[in-house]
Amino acid sequence: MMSYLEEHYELIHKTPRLFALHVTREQLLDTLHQITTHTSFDTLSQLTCTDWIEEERFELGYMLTNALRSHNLMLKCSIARDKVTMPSLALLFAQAEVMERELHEMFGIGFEGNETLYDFALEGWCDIPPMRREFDTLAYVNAHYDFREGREDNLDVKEEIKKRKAAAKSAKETPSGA
Amino acid sequence: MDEGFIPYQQSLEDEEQSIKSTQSVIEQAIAWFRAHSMFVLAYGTGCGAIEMPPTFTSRYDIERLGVVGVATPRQADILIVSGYCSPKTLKRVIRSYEQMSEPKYIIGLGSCTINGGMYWDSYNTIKKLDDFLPVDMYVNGCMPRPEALIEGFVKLQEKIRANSSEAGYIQYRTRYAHYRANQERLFGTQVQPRYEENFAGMNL
Amino acid sequence: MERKVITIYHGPQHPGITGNMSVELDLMGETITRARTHVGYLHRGFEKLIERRTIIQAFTIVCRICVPEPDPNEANFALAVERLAGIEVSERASYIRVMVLEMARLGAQLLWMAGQSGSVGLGTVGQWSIYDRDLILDLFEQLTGGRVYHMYIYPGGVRRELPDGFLERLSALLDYLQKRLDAYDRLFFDNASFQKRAIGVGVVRGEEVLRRGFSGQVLRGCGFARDLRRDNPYLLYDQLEFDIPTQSAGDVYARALVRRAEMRESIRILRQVIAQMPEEGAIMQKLPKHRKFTLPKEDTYVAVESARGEFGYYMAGDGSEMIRRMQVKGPSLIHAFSLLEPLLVGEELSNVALIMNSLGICPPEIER
Amino acid sequence: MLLLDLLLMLLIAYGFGFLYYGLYRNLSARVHGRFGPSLAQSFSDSIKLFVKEESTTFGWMFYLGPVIMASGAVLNVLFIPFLNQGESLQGLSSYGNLIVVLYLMVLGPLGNALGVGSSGNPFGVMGVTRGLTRLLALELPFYLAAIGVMIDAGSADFGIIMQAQSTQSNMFAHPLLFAAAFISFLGFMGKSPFDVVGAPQEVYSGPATEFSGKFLALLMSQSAMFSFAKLLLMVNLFWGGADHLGELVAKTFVLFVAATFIGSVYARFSTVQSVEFLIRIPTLLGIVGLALL
Amino acid sequence: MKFELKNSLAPLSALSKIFEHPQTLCYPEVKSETVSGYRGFHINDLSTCIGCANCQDVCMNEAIDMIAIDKDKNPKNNSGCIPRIDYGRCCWCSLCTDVCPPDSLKLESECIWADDDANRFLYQPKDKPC
Repeated sequence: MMSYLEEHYELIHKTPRLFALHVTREQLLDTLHQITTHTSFDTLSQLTCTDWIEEERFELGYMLTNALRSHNLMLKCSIARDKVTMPSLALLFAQAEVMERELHEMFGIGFEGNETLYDFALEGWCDIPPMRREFDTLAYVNAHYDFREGREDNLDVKEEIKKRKAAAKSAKETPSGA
Repeated sequence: MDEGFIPYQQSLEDEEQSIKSTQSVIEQAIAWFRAHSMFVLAYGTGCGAIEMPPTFTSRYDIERLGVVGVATPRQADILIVSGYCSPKTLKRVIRSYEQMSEPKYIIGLGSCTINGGMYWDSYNTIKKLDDFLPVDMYVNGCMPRPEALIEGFVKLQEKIRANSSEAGYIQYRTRYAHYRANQERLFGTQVQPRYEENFAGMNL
Repeated sequence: MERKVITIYHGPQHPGITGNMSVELDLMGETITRARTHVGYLHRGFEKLIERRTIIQAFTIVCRICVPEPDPNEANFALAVERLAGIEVSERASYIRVMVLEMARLGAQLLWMAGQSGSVGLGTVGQWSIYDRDLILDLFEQLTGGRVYHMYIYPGGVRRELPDGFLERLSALLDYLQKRLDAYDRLFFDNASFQKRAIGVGVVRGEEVLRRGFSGQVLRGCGFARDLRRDNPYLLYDQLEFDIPTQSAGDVYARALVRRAEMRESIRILRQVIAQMPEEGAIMQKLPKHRKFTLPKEDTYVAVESARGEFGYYMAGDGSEMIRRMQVKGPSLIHAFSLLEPLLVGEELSNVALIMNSLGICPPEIER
Repeated sequence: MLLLDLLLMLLIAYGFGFLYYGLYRNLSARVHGRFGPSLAQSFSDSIKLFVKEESTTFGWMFYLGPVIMASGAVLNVLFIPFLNQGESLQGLSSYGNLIVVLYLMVLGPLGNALGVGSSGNPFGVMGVTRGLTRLLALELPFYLAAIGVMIDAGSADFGIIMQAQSTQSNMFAHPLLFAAAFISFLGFMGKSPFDVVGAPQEVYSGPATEFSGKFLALLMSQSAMFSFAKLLLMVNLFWGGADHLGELVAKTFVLFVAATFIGSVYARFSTVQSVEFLIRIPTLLGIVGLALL
Repeated sequence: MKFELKNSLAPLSALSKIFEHPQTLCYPEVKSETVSGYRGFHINDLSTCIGCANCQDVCMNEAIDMIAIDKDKNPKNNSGCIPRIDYGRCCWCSLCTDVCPPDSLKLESECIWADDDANRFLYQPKDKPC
């Protein structure tokens, strides 16, 4: 099982049972097809997306596992952060349909061929997709909700220490000066 | 602010004493029956729903106090909002609360209903439950123990027996504009059926 | 004659739902023609909150992801952080972690039994099993200081030493639970009316069951002995011997029998842990201050076998003290959509609660 | 004099109905291993519901539904004699016989269907259709047993039926007929495994989904009196009636405890399964019982 | 499905439970004894608290406010502030008690409180020597 992957792709050995390999958006479908036919990695167990905002890319992770559930293979595919759609795997794996619906709602990635991209968790959401790094959740909260009053008498400990030191120092000088 | 919690007990007793003198015997009897037979709506809105099975089954057995879970809002008196509440859940909670027949009460479990709890900076949870619904009793904890939940019911029973005039359901009618404004701020204007049509005729 | 189809919501407010989610059913009479699952009622945006918290702060929020069984989340989070940061955990701490995971699994199976028997109207089983689960929570209270949310499995070990006399109380509880399981066999698993309701309902069979990513009792119910504790061992499961119970029928009753045997396996594992637990060994590694505890620019995937199936964590660090990205995939994400919706078509309305409990669908882990 | 007798019977049925309902909650609580509420809990529940305001009404038919059900329950109580001889507590049994009572038992589900039908709540309608299909299957063994008792006593009148059992009550004389009647009695009392009508995990509480406040209180009271009437019917047909009130309470209590305990340890059949079960075994028992008469 | 008599009568064995004593903890009448080490309400020993706000820094719920104290209990308390916990935010994770340098902030096992006024949940930890 490992031999096929070794020669055809440059494999990264993360742990004895976890491997990773990079693939571009165009090669994704036929790499998946090759892997599922030639090796026993035939189950998609997770579809992840990491937002590397400073490198201007989304890194999609297709987590494959074999029929014996003993090894995991991570297919990592980097795409631009907007206006790029991915091919949908809903026909290859039935479970991919919901995962793609979640990523579509949370990151705004389009998946061609997946008709059920309606809302997954948020109802009537009219802001940018919330899991993108540029979405600031605290700003959204301060705009839409307000907190309970009664906590305004919070003091910043550092100023207090400085104030007390200044007061202590001035107290020491005034008796000498007076 | 002295230490710990202000002793809640005697503040309720003297309130009860002052009200008891004005209530007639029948009103006290009705309030007693209302306090000793509470139907809770079977709706686990948040993660506090995990502490309701031990409370309603044989370990803590809240049926000793006359509390029973019922299936539909029509038959329920009490709605337990157990923990955090996302706007999607809040719409269903408000709809269920408005379907319940009066007198109805709300118990807010955990710190998420008071000031946002540990999801205070989450974009999808409400921070103060009493912006949107009149809460009659808060139970403290994350997640409150079954004993704390029973303590909440015991204190709610005292409050029901005190038959105080600013109970939750009366406030929902009198200050409905305040609640409605907060709800519309979150959901937009045309979502909910306007609750006040069916109490338009009543004397508030 | 055109049959009238009405759409009802087996909605979020329903005594027969396993949490806060809803299934939209198109009914012809009482037979379901189409089912669609709606979630999102419990979405709190965990992964967004974690990007605003340092690692030790994120540790406390992780156990709130799945309410019936919080401990696999804590174990997953700790294992992933330890793999990325390269922290070694002592053997005694690993044994304590295995003990906590198996106790949580027993509690979750007892809670499942309450839900499953409630869906067929057997209230007595639920009353007994939630009482027995509460005895386990009492032990958790003494061990970790919390009933449901333990916040105990810390990256680098566990937070507290075992209270004295804890292992004796645990083995006493195991003997008590062993007797209780026989009482449950008579009342619930061998109950003729439960068998009549459960046999032949919600059948999951076929070869492509593996390809569709199912896990836990759904696989073990139709003959595939898949369990991450033995296939892809983590913590100390390769040093403990236990077997993976399977059934072949693949229906609700088969999954119930699998869970019945798994409860006895958990008791067997816990007995081995009590016997082999080393006396000394640091239970906690020294970690830097929480503002200076950073993860390298690396990513990894860790999976733990929870009471309902495979719980996978993808975690990526980016050199700062905050986690760049953590994505959680619970078993219910796959079971509630690509398995429940086709399974309900053609079923009676009275079997919806039965099947949902049998698949172990727990909504908070679907949309987090 | 008759009016006083009727009022006394209604009071006894109302009191014992709620006492048994409270006892049911206590006994099943003890099987669960907990204390359960006080005996008068169900009574205070219904009083609380009386003083509550209904949230919605769906026209006058919605009002009439519970009224018809309550009238069915009340007539049932009045047409079944409490004691097997003597003047008091005979009610209207001299004007009617077993066949009238069997007919009146259908009045309840009919009122239910009318009231819930007007509310249009899909779960309520589903609960009612379940109730009617289950009633069809329940009546089959019960009527066979009733016919057997009538043939054995030679008449449909309660007095004669109870006289015929003075030597040996039907329960021991015709055990098969009693078994068939007892199984369908479980269904009439709404005990598991036949309590599919108002299954909360499936159809929200079935027919009672839309009723709130005073309707619910009326439903609770009529179902308490109706269950007492059914207990009474079983005692009169199969246990030779009762000479005085104490014996009546003892016999109904035994039957009630048996029904409660069976109800709390069996899972619930689905509608189709309960109909299939009732057509096979209880009906077979009834037919064989009839043959052996 | 053939009709097994054994399975139909097996559940009746459950009725033996009525002879055992009920297993309920009757809370309002019988207060169950609290477990030592249970994470309940905060207590803060003002004689050792140095007002360093480590607890405020580690608390991700921002539940802890440092407020000025009137009577100066601890001479070494150089910021003159002590922590006050907002129980509408706290999740009882006890990270604050782990990072407290003088170990003055602790959690007692008392944890039951219900109140109908939400503003009463700003909790001033009791001053108990631990």
